[in-house]
Amino acid sequence: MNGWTATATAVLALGGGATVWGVATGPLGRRVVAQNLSTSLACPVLLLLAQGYGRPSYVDLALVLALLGPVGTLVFARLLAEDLEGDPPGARAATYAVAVFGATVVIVLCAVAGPGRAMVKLLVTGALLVAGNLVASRALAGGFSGSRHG
Amino acid sequence: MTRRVRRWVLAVGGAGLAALLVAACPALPPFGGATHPYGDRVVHESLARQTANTIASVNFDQRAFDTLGELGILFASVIGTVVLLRQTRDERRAAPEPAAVSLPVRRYALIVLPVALLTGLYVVAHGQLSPGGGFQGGVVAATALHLLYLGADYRALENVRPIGLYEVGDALAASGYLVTGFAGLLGGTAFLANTLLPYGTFNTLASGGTVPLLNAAIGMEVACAVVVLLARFLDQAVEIEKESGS
Amino acid sequence: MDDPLIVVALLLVAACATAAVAVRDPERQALVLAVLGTALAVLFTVLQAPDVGLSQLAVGSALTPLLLMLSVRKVRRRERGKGRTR
Amino acid sequence: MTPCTALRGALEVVAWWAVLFLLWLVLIGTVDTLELVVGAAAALVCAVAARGARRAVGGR
Repeated sequence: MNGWTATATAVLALGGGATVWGVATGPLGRRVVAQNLSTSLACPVLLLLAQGYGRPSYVDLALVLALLGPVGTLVFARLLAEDLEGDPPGARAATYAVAVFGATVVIVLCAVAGPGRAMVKLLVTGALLVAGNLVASRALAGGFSGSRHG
Repeated sequence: MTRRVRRWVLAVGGAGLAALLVAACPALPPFGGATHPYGDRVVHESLARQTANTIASVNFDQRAFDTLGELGILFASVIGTVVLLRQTRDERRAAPEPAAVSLPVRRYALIVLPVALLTGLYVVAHGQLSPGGGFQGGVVAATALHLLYLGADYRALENVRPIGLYEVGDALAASGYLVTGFAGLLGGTAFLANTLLPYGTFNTLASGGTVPLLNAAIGMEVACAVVVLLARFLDQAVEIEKESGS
Repeated sequence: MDDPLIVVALLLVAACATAAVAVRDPERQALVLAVLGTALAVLFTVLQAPDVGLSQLAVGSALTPLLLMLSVRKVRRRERGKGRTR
Repeated sequence: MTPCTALRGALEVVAWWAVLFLLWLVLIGTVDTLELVVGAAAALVCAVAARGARRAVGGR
């Protein structure tokens, strides 16, 4: 139970609990943002676990989640476009906070990993994670304006 | 059978099941204990055949016949979907309108599509070395293709994805898996036996005898099957409409 | 042993699964199922089963929501069409 | 397909191929000839897919 897994536990308890509560209750706009935040939080947790368990092969899971998490949110943004026009999702602060948190976790892990292929892999995962999070929240806020049948 | 009676029957059945489960739990080995009889044998067998990822060794070497069953299940379910979601006589196919997608989303989709496709192929190729395998990589690669539908619209996706090719690819990959199995028979050992190819050196791409081949066959089969599956769902949701224009 | 981590992951999956059952509207349920998929993937990773976790991630994060939402859209369009022609 | 657009198309595929091959090198653990061959082939497939996708989206 080293420091990494302890941090992962804390993030999972707080962040995970908040996102599950956010996605299960409240208006549709907030639920969709909670879904986006859940993947953007789970990716750093997986990175922390990969470091905590000392298994670099777990970074592949975080990489796939960084790639497919935002795709899932894009699916909801596109197919719920008509319903989301009623109440555009806000929660900008939460999205940026999670994006900053993800970036710091990646930077810390890069510092620990030291220069090399592992560090570049972490940077790629971090870049995909933050870009995906922001683009997905941008899509939620009205990226698919004209898609009646699209 | 009023609702109240039905609820009582459910409660009684549930209580019985709960009692049996609780009775069975103490007999289980302790959670996270050190004795793993199956695990030790499987790891020993997988290391004997130079396969680094034990799960891939179980999937494609020791229990390759079960994976043949899973492959058949996926193949049959996709055929079922294709038959059920076909365009019937009283339906017509309307061309999908181009959707207005904001620039950052479209640019993101066009950049992430090849990266996700490459990651999918990486997960398939390194199935027997790191966590992953044909199934996971195939789904990632297939989902990557559909970023085009999310980043632009269905017309763009249809131009890029000739559905006939994927149906043929699905069938080819499934038969590829079978042919690799029969090669074992022809080689004088059992069906799907991993005795033909050399096991190679540990933790390299060519290690594990026929495991990488079966992995690649499953990867291609799953990717093509998921593309065909999603194509039918997208056709129904976006294109096919009742004559009355619903 | 990292028991707290396993307990938190299990509780998260239990809460999310209950929410998935409690939510009745199919669109909202698809959202909760997506979050449940992610929670399950984390649980499998915590229990040292990365292959299963990767399968859950690959299927549960983008494929299942897409299938569910396309089905919901098809059913909604059929209802809207029937309403208009009547 | 005037020669100019064909050349631009080919350049784009080569550019995508180089980027994706580098990404493949980052992803893999041990580097040996077979990994490089498989990586080159996979990167080429993805580069062609990337160009096809960009052309399919077109000027919209």
